[in-house]
Amino acid sequence: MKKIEIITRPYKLDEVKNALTEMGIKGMTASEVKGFGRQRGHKEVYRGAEYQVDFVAKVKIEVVVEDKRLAEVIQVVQKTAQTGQVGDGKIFVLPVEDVIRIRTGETGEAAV
Amino acid sequence: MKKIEIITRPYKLDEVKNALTEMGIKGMTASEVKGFGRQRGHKEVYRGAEYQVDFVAKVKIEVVVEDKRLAEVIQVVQKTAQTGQVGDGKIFVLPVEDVIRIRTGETGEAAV
Amino acid sequence: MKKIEIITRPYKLDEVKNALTEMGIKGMTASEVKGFGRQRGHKEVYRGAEYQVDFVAKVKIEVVVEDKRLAEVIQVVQKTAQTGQVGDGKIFVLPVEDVIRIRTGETGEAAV
Amino acid sequence: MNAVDTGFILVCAALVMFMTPGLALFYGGMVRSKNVLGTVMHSFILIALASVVWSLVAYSLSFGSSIGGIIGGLDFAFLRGVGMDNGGSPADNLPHLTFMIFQCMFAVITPALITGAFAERIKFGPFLVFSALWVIFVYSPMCHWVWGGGWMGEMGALDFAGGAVVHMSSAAAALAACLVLGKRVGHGKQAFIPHNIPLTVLGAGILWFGWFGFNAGSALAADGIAANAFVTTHLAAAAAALGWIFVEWMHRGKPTTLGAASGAVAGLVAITPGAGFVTPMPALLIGGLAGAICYGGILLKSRFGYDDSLDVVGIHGLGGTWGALATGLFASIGAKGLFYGNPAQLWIQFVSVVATWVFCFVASYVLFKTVDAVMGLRVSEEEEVKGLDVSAHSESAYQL
Amino acid sequence: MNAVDTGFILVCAALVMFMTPGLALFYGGMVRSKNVLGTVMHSFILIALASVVWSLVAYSLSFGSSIGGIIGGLDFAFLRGVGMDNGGSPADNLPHLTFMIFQCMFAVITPALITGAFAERIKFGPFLVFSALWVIFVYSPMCHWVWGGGWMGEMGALDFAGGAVVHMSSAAAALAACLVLGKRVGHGKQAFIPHNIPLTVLGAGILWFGWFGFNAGSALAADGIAANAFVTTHLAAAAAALGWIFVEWMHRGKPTTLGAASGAVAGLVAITPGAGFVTPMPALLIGGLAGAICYGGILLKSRFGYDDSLDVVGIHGLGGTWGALATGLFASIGAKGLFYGNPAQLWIQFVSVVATWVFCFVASYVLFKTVDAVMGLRVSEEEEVKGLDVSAHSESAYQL
Amino acid sequence: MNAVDTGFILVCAALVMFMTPGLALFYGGMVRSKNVLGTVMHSFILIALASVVWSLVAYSLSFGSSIGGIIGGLDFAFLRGVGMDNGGSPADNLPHLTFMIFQCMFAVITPALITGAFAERIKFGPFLVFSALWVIFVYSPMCHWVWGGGWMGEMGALDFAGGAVVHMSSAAAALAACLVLGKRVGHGKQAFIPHNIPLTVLGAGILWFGWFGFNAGSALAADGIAANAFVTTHLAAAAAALGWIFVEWMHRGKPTTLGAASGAVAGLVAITPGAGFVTPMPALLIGGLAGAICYGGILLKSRFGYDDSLDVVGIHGLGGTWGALATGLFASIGAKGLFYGNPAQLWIQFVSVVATWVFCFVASYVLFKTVDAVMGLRVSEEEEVKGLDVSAHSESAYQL
Ligand SMILES: Nc1ncnc2c1ncn2[C@@H]1O[C@H](COP(=O)(O)OP(=O)(O)O)[C@@H](O)[C@H]1O
Ligand SMILES: Nc1ncnc2c1ncn2[C@@H]1O[C@H](COP(=O)(O)OP(=O)(O)O)[C@@H](O)[C@H]1O
Ligand SMILES: Nc1ncnc2c1ncn2[C@@H]1O[C@H](COP(=O)(O)OP(=O)(O)O)[C@@H](O)[C@H]1O
Repeated sequence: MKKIEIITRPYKLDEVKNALTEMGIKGMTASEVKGFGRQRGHKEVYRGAEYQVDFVAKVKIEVVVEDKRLAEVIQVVQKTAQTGQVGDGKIFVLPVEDVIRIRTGETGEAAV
Repeated sequence: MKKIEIITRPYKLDEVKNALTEMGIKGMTASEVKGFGRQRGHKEVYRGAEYQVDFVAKVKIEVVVEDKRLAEVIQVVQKTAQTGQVGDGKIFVLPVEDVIRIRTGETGEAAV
Repeated sequence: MKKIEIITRPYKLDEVKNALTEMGIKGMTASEVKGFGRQRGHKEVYRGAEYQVDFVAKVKIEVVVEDKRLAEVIQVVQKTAQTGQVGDGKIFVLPVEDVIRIRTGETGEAAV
Repeated sequence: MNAVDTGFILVCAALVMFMTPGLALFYGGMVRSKNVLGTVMHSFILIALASVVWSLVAYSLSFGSSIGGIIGGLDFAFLRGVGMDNGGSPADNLPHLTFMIFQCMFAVITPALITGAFAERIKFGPFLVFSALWVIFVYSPMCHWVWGGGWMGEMGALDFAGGAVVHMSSAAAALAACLVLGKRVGHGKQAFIPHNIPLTVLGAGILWFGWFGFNAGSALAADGIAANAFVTTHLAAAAAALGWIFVEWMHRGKPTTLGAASGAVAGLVAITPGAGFVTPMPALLIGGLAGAICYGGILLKSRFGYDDSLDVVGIHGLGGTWGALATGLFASIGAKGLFYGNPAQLWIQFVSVVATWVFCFVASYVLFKTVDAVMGLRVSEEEEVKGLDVSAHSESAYQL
Repeated sequence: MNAVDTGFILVCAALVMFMTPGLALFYGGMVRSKNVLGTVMHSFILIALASVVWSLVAYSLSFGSSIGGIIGGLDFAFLRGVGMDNGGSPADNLPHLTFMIFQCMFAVITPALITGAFAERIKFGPFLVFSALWVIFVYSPMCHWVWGGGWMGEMGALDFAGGAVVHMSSAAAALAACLVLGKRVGHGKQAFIPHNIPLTVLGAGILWFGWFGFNAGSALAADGIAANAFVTTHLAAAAAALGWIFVEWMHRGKPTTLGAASGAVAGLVAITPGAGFVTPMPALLIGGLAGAICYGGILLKSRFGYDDSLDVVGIHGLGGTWGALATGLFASIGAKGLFYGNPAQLWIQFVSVVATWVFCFVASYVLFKTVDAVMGLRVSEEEEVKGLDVSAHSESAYQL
Repeated sequence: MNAVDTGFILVCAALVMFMTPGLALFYGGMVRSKNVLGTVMHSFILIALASVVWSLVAYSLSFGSSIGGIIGGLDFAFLRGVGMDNGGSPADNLPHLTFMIFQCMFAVITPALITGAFAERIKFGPFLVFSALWVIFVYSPMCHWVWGGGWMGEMGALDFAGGAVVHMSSAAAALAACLVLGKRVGHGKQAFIPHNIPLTVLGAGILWFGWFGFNAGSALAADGIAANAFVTTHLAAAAAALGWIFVEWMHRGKPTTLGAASGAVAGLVAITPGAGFVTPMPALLIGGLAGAICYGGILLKSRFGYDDSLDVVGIHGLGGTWGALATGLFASIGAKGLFYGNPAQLWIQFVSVVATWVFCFVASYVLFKTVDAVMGLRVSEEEEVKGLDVSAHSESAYQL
């Protein structure tokens, strides 16, 4: 199995979730993160003092999938999250050695 | 070494932490995440407009352990976090190639 | 490619980011986490009732880098984030199988 | 000149002033967190801007000697002759300055109410220009017509504390804003959910508190009329909060906190024109129905498809209109409405409602279009997506 | 009728009204974030509900012509005959409506105080029913007994602004609530930590501010008694905040912000019955001790093992009781206490304390049990774990 | 004795009291989230501490019979002889207690203002000791000099509501604090960004609201002077908010919400000494310039390199000084300034400014040094990094 980590724009979360759900993915986990990259941050000013804020709000979506769905999922996510503007984000693929469903104790692909 | 990612109910955090501490685990890292899965979300209504909230508050606990403790840790976590209700969450096991303790520069198992 | 997960003190975020940027790293992702470890937490008291808070605020920085930069990055991060006090945190190295840039569809090292 | 009334009205003026920071929070809690400062700023800076404009010229246009019942003269421009005694004061029990500053607070909150309609997408500079012009060209005439010796008051229209002057006028401008500015990016697709409802409830609490100054103070004296206005205000707000949550409970299955707060405001709006003219039991009815009517009005919004971000039309427009007509039905103190044998009053109220909506809508629309043509009203899509806090003010609201 | 007093009491009524939104925040900040709206809603909706009930019937039960010193008649039901002049007004310097609305605000905050006891676990509908019944069957008689010509006042019990009527009565109901509803899920196992202490401090600030209207306004005139009550109120709150943090500093090693805010409220509670009867230096003492006593009372809670979520019994029960007895010790203005040669007063105070606790506890217990039997008071465990904001109101407080 | 003024001043006292919780939020929003409770606590506990000190001794030192124009005698210690009638009252239209408590609120907020300078790094115990001493040894003499029959008032210095007594005195102490305590850990390296600007705006709104009590109440009567002070207060605040954002818009490219709030406070500060002496149009000017001056003053801070956490010197020091001098320029009511043909007044104002700064700075510096020597003022680096909420109060502000 693989873990797919998607880092993208916060307002894309719902679209990505829907796209994944439609293709039969049953679960995923999202969190708020701050990204640094080619997309520029912004300036903030408090009582005349300037601060450069380099981190931009992003969302991280983690989905564990069976190996055979990997390519398909990547393709759908990439299409859904893409706007073509700098800052669309990345997809990272990591190996997963095992999965356990806490409720039932099932392991492996059955647990996803 | 392995990284164990536990995604479970927020109020289970303390119990899991205690269970792991009791078996001699020295460190872990937790974060707030939002989960989507079989457990249903809820409806929210603002000034007559309905919104479906599909993500449910979850906690993610990350623990890096030596390979030999893996099975034991998984078992304890699974027992502790289990309620038997949908939404208990998952345990993912990922390979870790190296660990460095920032304070001392120790690496590998000594650094965990 | 490798994913480097750095867990360290929140106020070190900017310094680490700057150090990495200087050595040519183009992107990274940060998030707020709560750490449990050798560093002790603190006591809180509300209307006479004491609570022990074991988790300490930490920041997690995730950077995906080409294999050849791994050692260098680790070294720089370790030096920058180090204070020598308990609680400096850890660096975890995980294997990454693929990277996709959402904007362009580039994959592999080109996408980092 | 009367010291009791002087002290009382000064305190009421302070209460009314406090409403606008309250409104800032009421509105600020309802937007997304990336726009909270932009939204709060709208109300807050209007305390400043509208007060300065008022003191320089708008007070005089409102209460200067009437030019044909249409507008006040410039006699009091720059507060010339507005002093510590009652010389020239429209209320001769009050120092002229006291009367002026009490009225000032109304000229502050009225344009602030409009800001709920264009929240999350207007440019700051043009907003300031529009608001200053609006106080001069829309608020001042309306105020003059009703309270400054103008035709509407002369006609016998009853507007105790500003159903037309404050609520319908701002709602008509809000409607114009929606038409001119269009919808927010993502409207109808993304969820636009209030980011901090406790802030909104706090705002509602402050508004309710300040409204006692608004309505009881409009008696311009510490007398039985003030007491009656105080009571009707409170009971209408109470009934409206219950009315709103009752209706939404039936409709959506749950009573909401935001609904209770919104309902209370709807009731306060609805009782405003009649506070000193109706007795407490009719006030309960006016309020209870206001809760239901405004809830319904907000539902209609999506039908018509315009994007009135924070429901200015639904609450202030419908609430104010209902209140003005209800005054024509229930008035029994110092005037008589339909139910007390005077159908003519309802007709007068109706005329005043129509005139107010038409004038304020048209004038506001023209102002918006003009400012838009000259300066551009709307922020760029990129700025809107980033949020106004950062893009217009270089600030972030929270670093929790 | 007196214009000065009319204006003053209207302003005081506004201040007292503002206390309940303040209480909403004070309580709201102390619960977990999943229950903040549910908690805020309790207080907020009571402004609405209790006011309506008050105007329809409870005012009359409290201040209508006394039926045997037990309860008021229905003379003023639906505010019949309660008008803009002082006809029928218990305070003949005030328009009857002014007196009525000032009292209304007390009938609002009293049931709102109770809500701290059952926060985070009560069903909303049954809560509304209970509260309405409680205002009618518990608050109204208490109010009548003390201020409406009933037996307790006739006996000579001193209760300047509501030690018995407001604080002990709500605390007795709170105790009944704890017994009937039981503990929150996870009580004693999980940490129930305040989610937003700045909100609580803001609430305490608003309460302190509004309490000037509560206590000084209870003089029902802008006179020296009002001035004295104002001063004793302020000094007691000040001393109690210091007293509380001093005791906790000794006990737990640190003075806390929540402690300072809680202490201030404890002092305000304790001075309420005596505000117009004692002089400033005794007020310092009453307050300082109140801080210590209420801190101790809260510690006792875990001994007894009941779950009074936000310490209504500890603060309002103990504070109110101590204040009532202290009035019997220190009264020197318009009445004399033990230390001024009149031990009988202490006895009278003692009797009033016991009678208040017994009556209010029993009556509240019966009401809770009845509503529970008919509608069920407690939310399901699933709803409780999810939090009342979502499960009872379909809302989330924050989207920061 | 006058009932109207009694009622009015009691209400004003309540308004002034409310300013300090407002200040707690104004300041609390500007610090980092780990220090919000520590910061809020400073202001909140001073309501308690300063009030107790005031009632025991400081009121008497301020308003007791003058000992050579330097300090008041102990006639009123423990409020002896301060009663419900006007016996001994400096304002014979008011119950002595009314005058005392109104003044008390000034003695509360003044030390609270200082806390902005040493926020995020002072120990709590020593802070309490310093503050109590400061009220006795710095505030009381200043108050006596200006309002209690002391030399500064006798000299003819104009200070309507506390430019010297409140704002310059606290700013001078703030400057001393910066010198004695040094910079915060990480100052100049890390970003010290406000953690909750809506909280700060709310605080500013409460301050503005309460300031009506502060300035209009300083007329000590509900009369035309009060009306004038009310109007000048409002217009100066309005103009200053606009002035500040205008200057920063030019300088940094954007107008900020924090700037609008800061500007309003700067304007309120600047009009304080002259509120009852100048007319509305000069008030606009005084305010508008105050916004620009204080913005500039804050920029200077980094030049001098001291760490005045929340800009007490920049806003209260510069604003108060400018206001005092401006009073010497623009006074026209009950006194004449330079522009009304009396250059001597400007000189007198100048002398009072210099004397205030010198005395308050030196005395505060000595006090800080003494407390530091005895108890140590500064928290350890570890505690500072952890944040004062946890390290000094064992609390966390938020569990959102
Ligand atoms: N090497 C990296 N490791 C981890 N996260 C990265 C890396 N590079 C980029 N990111 C994440 O991806 C986000 C988008 O990257 P950016 O360079 O701004 O735009 P784009 O993906 O369009 O090239 C960043 O904000 C950051 O969160
Ligand atoms: N494929 C997946 N990848 C990542 N996270 C998942 C995946 N499936 C489930 N999760 C996480 O686990 C949580 C619980 O899953 P759910 O299906 O609701 O219940 P259960 O684990 O009892 O079957 C989800 O809320 C989500 O955070
Ligand atoms: N085995 C582990 N797995 C995951 N995170 C860990 C582990 N051990 C430590 N951490 C993280 O590293 C942080 C620092 O560890 P700690 O033991 O306190 O200090 P040090 O790194 O100086 O030895 C912890 O707060 C926790 O977030």
